[in-house]
Amino acid sequence: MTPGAISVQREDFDPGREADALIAGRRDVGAVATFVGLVRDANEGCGVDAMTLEHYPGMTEAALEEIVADAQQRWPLQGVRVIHRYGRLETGARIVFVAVASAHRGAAFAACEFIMDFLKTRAPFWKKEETPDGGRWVDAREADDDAAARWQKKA
Amino acid sequence: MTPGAISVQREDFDPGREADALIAGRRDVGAVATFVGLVRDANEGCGVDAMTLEHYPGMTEAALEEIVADAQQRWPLQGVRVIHRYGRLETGARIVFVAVASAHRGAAFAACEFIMDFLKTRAPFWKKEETPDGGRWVDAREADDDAAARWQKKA
Amino acid sequence: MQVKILYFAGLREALGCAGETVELPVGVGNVGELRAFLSARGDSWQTPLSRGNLRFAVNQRMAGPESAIGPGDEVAFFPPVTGG
Amino acid sequence: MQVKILYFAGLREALGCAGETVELPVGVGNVGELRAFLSARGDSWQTPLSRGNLRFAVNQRMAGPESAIGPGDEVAFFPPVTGG
Repeated sequence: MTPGAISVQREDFDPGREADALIAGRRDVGAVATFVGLVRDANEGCGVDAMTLEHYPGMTEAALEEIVADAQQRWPLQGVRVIHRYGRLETGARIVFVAVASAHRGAAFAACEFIMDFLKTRAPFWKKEETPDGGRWVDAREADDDAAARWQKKA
Repeated sequence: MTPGAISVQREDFDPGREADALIAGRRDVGAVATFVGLVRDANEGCGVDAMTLEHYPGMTEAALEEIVADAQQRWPLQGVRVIHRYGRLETGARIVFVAVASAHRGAAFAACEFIMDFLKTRAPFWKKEETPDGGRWVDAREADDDAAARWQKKA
Repeated sequence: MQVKILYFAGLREALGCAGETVELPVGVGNVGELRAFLSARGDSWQTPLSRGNLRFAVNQRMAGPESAIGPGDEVAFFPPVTGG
Repeated sequence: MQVKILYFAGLREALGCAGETVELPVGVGNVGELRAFLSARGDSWQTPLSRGNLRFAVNQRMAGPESAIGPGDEVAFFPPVTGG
């Protein structure tokens, strides 16, 4: 994994610039798949004004590095970039960015989704939503466990 | 489908700006998946300096619109953007861009990959590579037909 | 009846022709029959048009050999697509 | 032996505690035993720590109730993660 592949930060990021940096000066990349996760204004029918993301400094980076290393073992990847923000984020704000470069699109798509699925279930982040009725910790979704589990079957 | 969702053009495009435009002013989008296809400097072991993309004006746009409409029927999407270039493109150049916005990541990833798979098998574009030994039309890949076919099974 | 015919990519190069408007004889009513009609022009048409993986479109929609063609239609012949 | 314990998110709020350094008695050698030891402090510890979906990490790696802990280890308790 190239240094700088993973960032855990308060600051916003520029998805276009990050994706460009991943392929700068290269002519062997055929496919770049990216994902951006954003704070939505509704979650299960209740309005959300903002959220605060808590994380576990140290473990967060280690968990993300392990997920990226797993992806690199499964697919022939030419570059990976993961950024996850923490702190208070208003609706519409970017939370997470994953970009994967590969020679072919199948590997790029699969690895990008794989990283997101495991990030959702293995990386120690917790969301607390601000609603008109107060703060509320977001419950883990069973669908996220299912999404991660399907990669096991394909292994 | 929103107007301007599909562009077939000679000019390059800015993936970051296009993805931003898709979600501008919205707070209900939770996920944006994007794909960029690039001209690689190698294809089946032979060096490629550049390629020329021929297309079928009129049918190209109609085919892309149909693919996007199919994706919108299958998944709850909040925005789709497809750009495909034609003409002469050097190695490292962007060829194609697909971006999909949705409330949840599963739909965004699936629709983005679905659109690419059908674009590869249904949209009338043809690549001719320039190699040190002359021009060579790219053969269709069976893997692309397989990629498109798997969506049928899931229907 | 008259139809507009278009040829693309490697097929266009092999035929040395990007398109033409043709008056069809009675008995040529679908894509397969049009293909046979054009192939009968001689070897330089027969060979490129006999490729097994040839694709067709009628009025800019993917079509098959059985697809009907009518007056004024636009019919296209081309190799499998390779964009993206 | 002494270990460092961390609590995160809803569990941190329920316990009113982000972390502590604890001297463990003999017999507390894995995560499950540490959980039981902390729960024995009283209802305000027992209730939050009895949640069925509680997750654990030892030295910043995901762990289970059977995972061994040793002197100087960092043990974390937290709810299922919800980032991304």
